[in-house]
Amino acid sequence: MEMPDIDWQLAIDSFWPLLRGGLTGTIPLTLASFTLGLALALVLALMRIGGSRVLSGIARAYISAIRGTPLLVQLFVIFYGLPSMGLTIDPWPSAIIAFSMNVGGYAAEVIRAAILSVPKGQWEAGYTIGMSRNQALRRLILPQAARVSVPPLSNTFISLVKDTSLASTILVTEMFREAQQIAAFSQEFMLIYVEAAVIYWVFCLVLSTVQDRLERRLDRYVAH
Amino acid sequence: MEMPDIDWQLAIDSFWPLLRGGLTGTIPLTLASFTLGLALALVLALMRIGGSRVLSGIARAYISAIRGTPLLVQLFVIFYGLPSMGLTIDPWPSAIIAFSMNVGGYAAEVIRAAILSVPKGQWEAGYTIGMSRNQALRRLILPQAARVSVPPLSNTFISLVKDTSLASTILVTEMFREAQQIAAFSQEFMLIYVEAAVIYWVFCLVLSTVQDRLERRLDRYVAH
Amino acid sequence: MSPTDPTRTDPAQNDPLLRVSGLNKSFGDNEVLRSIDLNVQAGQVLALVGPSGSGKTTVLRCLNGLERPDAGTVDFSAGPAVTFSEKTTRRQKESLRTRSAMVFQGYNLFPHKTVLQNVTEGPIQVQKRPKAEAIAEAERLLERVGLAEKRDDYPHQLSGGQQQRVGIVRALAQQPSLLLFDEPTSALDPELVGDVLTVIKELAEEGWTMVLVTHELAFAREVADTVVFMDGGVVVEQGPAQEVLRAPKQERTRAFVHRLLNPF
Amino acid sequence: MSPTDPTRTDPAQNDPLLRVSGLNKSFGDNEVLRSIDLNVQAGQVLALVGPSGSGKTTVLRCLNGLERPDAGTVDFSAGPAVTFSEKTTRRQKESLRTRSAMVFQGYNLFPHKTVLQNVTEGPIQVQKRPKAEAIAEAERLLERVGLAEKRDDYPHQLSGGQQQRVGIVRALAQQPSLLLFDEPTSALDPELVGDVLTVIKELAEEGWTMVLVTHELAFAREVADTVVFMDGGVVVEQGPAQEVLRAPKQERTRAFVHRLLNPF
Amino acid sequence: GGGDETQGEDAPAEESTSGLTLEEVQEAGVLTIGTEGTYRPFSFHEGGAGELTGYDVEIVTAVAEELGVEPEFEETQWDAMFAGLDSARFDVIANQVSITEEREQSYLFSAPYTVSNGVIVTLAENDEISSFEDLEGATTAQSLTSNWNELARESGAEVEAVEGWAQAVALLEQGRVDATINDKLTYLDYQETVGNENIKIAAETEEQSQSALTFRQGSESLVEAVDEALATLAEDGTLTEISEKYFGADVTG
Ligand SMILES: Nc1ncnc2c1ncn2[C@@H]1O[C@H](COP(=O)(O)OP(=O)(O)OP(=O)(O)O)[C@@H](O)[C@H]1O
Ligand SMILES: Nc1ncnc2c1ncn2[C@@H]1O[C@H](COP(=O)(O)OP(=O)(O)OP(=O)(O)O)[C@@H](O)[C@H]1O
Ligand SMILES: [Mg+2]
Ligand SMILES: [Mg+2]
Repeated sequence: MEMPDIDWQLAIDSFWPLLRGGLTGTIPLTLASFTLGLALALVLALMRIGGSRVLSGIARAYISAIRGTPLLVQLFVIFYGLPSMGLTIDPWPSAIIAFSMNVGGYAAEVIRAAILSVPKGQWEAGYTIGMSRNQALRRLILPQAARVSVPPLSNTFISLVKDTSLASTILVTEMFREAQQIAAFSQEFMLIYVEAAVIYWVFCLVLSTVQDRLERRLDRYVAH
Repeated sequence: MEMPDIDWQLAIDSFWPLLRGGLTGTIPLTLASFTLGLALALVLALMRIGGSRVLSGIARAYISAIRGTPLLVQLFVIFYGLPSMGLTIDPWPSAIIAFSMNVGGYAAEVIRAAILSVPKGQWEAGYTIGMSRNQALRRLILPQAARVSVPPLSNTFISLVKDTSLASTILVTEMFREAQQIAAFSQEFMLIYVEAAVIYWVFCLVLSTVQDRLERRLDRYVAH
Repeated sequence: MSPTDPTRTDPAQNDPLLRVSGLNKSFGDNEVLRSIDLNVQAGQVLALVGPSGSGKTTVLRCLNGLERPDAGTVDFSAGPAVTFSEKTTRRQKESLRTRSAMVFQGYNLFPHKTVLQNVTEGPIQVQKRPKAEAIAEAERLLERVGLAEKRDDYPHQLSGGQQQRVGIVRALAQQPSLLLFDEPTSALDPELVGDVLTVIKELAEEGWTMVLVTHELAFAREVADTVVFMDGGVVVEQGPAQEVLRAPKQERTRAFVHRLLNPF
Repeated sequence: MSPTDPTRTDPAQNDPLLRVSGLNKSFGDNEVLRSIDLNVQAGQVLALVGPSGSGKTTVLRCLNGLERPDAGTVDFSAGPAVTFSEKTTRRQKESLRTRSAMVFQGYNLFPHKTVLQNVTEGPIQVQKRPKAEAIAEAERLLERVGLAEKRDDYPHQLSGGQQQRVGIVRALAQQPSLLLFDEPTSALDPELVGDVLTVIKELAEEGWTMVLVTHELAFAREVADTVVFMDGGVVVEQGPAQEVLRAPKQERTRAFVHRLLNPF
Repeated sequence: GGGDETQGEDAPAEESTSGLTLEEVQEAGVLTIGTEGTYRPFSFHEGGAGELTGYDVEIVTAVAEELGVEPEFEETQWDAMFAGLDSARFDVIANQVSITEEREQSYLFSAPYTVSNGVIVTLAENDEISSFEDLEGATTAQSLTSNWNELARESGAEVEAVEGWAQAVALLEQGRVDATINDKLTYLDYQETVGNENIKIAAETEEQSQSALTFRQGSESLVEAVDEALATLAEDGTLTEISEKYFGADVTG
């Protein structure tokens, strides 16, 4: 077993373009989609939990479809499919819409579980001090659910970081697209892909630190 | 807004090849990788929980690397990268190794959390009736952890079903590869990809039913 | 909480503050309450005792609008009576809520809010009382139960007995006409029970009207004016505390009291 | 469980079955046990009482090998004494385990096993006793506590009192020389306490040796031969049950007993 | 969606997905071009991360100039190329699209601007494959979407799908496939830049393949103008110049 020759010069030269792709593509795409996706997920979770069978059914079907089909196809349908129905959306908005809808489907179940994990007594304590359902949700339940949902949502988030590489199929340039370009020029696809993977990993490590901080902040009112 | 024309004949003609790709590629690949991946995940989870700092550190690093880097790159490293170190593995074994390693990384945290969720009193009750750590783990803790981990593991499983489409990049013929072939021939990418997505969805729906059954079976000893 | 408190009624008056009649409630096939009648005089303490599953908690929850009875009337002197049927609206059910306040077995404090925030959440956020006033009132009440210096702690930093005292203060801050207690000490370490019972006893002496579910028969005998013994969803026996607990007329009551006082 | 049971010692013998001396245990900076000395005579019942956090549970856990003391000696007449230090091995610690059996406050039954499986798990899987024999023995013990027909139920299908009786049977099935009880009734509904206390009392009368942590002072007085009062990790007072609980010598014991018996 | 050929004609309301007329292009002043950007030497980024360039890119840029409009490039993967054209994400593909009968039924082609032939590439030490007949029973690595894929199948080879040339070469060197068929131009450029002595050309096709710019149905007037522009560029030597720059030879046919 021998180590392959590594073209270190190429590795160094390609570092900045890859990082730039990450900073101008991967990261803003991830942040925007995650924020919007969370909002959608909250709505879906409330539809699932609320009394209405119809709303709950709609949310279930949506979640099932999103989780059951490949993300690539979801991107294609929005970007290449909708124009034939007369609706043409630019690459970046298309990407953000598709990723948000995807995150929404996955995060909805997490948020739903987190809301259900708050003891029923918290709702009731809210009601007995005169709160409406809405007030109890906003002021009592969601703040407590937030704590529980940080770890599973951070999984969704880390998956999203990597999934944004699919945006290159709908004309959005991010890190993986840069990697493909460099690989195509240099024909050194292994080296470049591994380099990109390492940068993804560093992003994820940084994000894990943020997650830890957030957890610790939210932990201040919990024993231990 | 109007519906685009759909080439129904093509949709029908391509159904059987797609389904065959699913039955001979996607499903066996998923089942084999998931089984091996679970075994690996259990080992990793125990390394994380056990007393040894070194083992725990190794498991952490592995899990972080697997979750932090794109699956595509993991596949490429095993299939295209290892030969340059003198180790050439066939497509199917490569795919199973890569997907198992990936599932192992993701499922390890789930299993770890599930084991930790079993009350400490269960271990202690085991010890007081004279069990060793190993006996308590095998006979008391794991059976209880299994119940808790079914829902999150089924997420991992459903992701795996779709992720196996990446096996097409390392010469394994599964459903997505069939879809690409048909699409390349007919130029009808959208139609074929959406059709494949629907078949994936049906697989996932079936799997959800299996999950429900499993949960109900494991629920028999739990209140409600 | 002073005797001139506007929310409280003079005990001497001796009106029924609360009149419950014909209360029925089923969960599915399980008839949990059958034709419950209760009267609570202003300024008096009613103790609800009975075996597990007899429906005591359900009665409290119906009074507080947390549960909708299938039939029956709840009549607070402080507002319009609510008669329950299929058609009773959520609004009607909820109208009961403002007249009573509940203290839970498991405290149900808000873990993400400090002691003071727990107490002022209702007055400020729901009743929209001036913030400064609500805080002053909350501090006075906390002082009263010996928890003034805990105002900025989170619930998990308190012992069970302290948490339950905060729970009581949170209820008092609602300025209700009726206090409901659901086994307020049964989740507590035995040594911490005393602190909470002492507070409840003082409230009773000050003339608060209360309905109290408890297994502490000695305490019920001491503090309650009336004792209601329930079993299987019906009121088996009710009357003055001394009578029902010392010399029960019904066989079922006698067996229950005996079992609790002589467990082995 | 018959008086000729080989695992049990004749109460008349009056040997110390268990001798504990100089037990020390810290969690980090927290010195939880300081120089604890205890003797338990064969066939006798020792009750351990004291405020929350005084170290009662930790003592039991040290006796059962669930916790490793920092120093001290545990000497069971049934086997070699274990003297603890930094160097004590896990094996030594665990050697204590087979001589005693523990009944937990929270039952800790195995939720995925039936009542019978809970009881026979130790005898069959660990002690490798013949299956038929272990089952017969388990059925006899279940019969004894009135749970013969529950043998195929899962724990969640039982009431708390029934679960705890299974917990006791599981301990008995280990054929230990010492039974350890950690507040066996404090998680129970008040009405269910009686059933469990009755079983424990019968075991005491049959001559089982036990160490019992409890807050039920009346029960301790009735069933225990010796009472040990702990506070802050030290033994404050010990002696015959009647003396310690009726006429404590130490001020701290007096205060504790008074608080528990007169909570309000 | 999908590139159904009837779409343009019977759906006049759907401006977005019908063909594009010359007037529309001139009015807009831009021609939007789909290309891979990762297909060296035809469409790639200089140095990997620099400007988009390449043989096809330069030719289509010259055509746009001739038409008096700005070229605007949209880069996407081959999988999405025709979907992008169908959904009017761009108006023309410049990515070595070979003219085939299949494609002619759904799309319009300009006059060809590349004429080349295919080559079988094998390991240098391989002396078993020296003609297309020898491919019978052999395994080749092909990009699914190229027309070389079909040629390999017709020759009786097992086809393994790869993403591009680099992976095909990797498989060849790792002994996982026996050969790969590709455009001779790709091979030559690769040897020019990388210089790999492990592989060689084992055989060449007799038939030549032609590549052209590809349009949606309904773009007839635009295609006509493009053909005129190509003719002018051929006449004034621009095409030859571009070809010489990349291949050291005239491949424009
Ligand atoms: N939300 C509910 N759904 C279904 N059944 C319920 C519900 N709440 C209570 N019950 C049932 O109603 C009956 C009475 O319950 P309740 O809690 O009122 O009894 P309790 O007298 O308070 O008992 P305890 O002393 O154990 O608190 C029980 O059989 C219980 O199982
Ligand atoms: N695993 C542990 N880690 C750290 N501290 C512990 C641990 N177990 C017990 N302690 C501490 O040891 C002290 C004694 O605890 P222990 O549980 O023995 O008290 P106890 O007398 O049984 O109290 P209670 O009546 O509440 O059960 C307490 O201060 C407790 O916080
Ligand atoms: Mg109750
Ligand atoms: Mg304890």
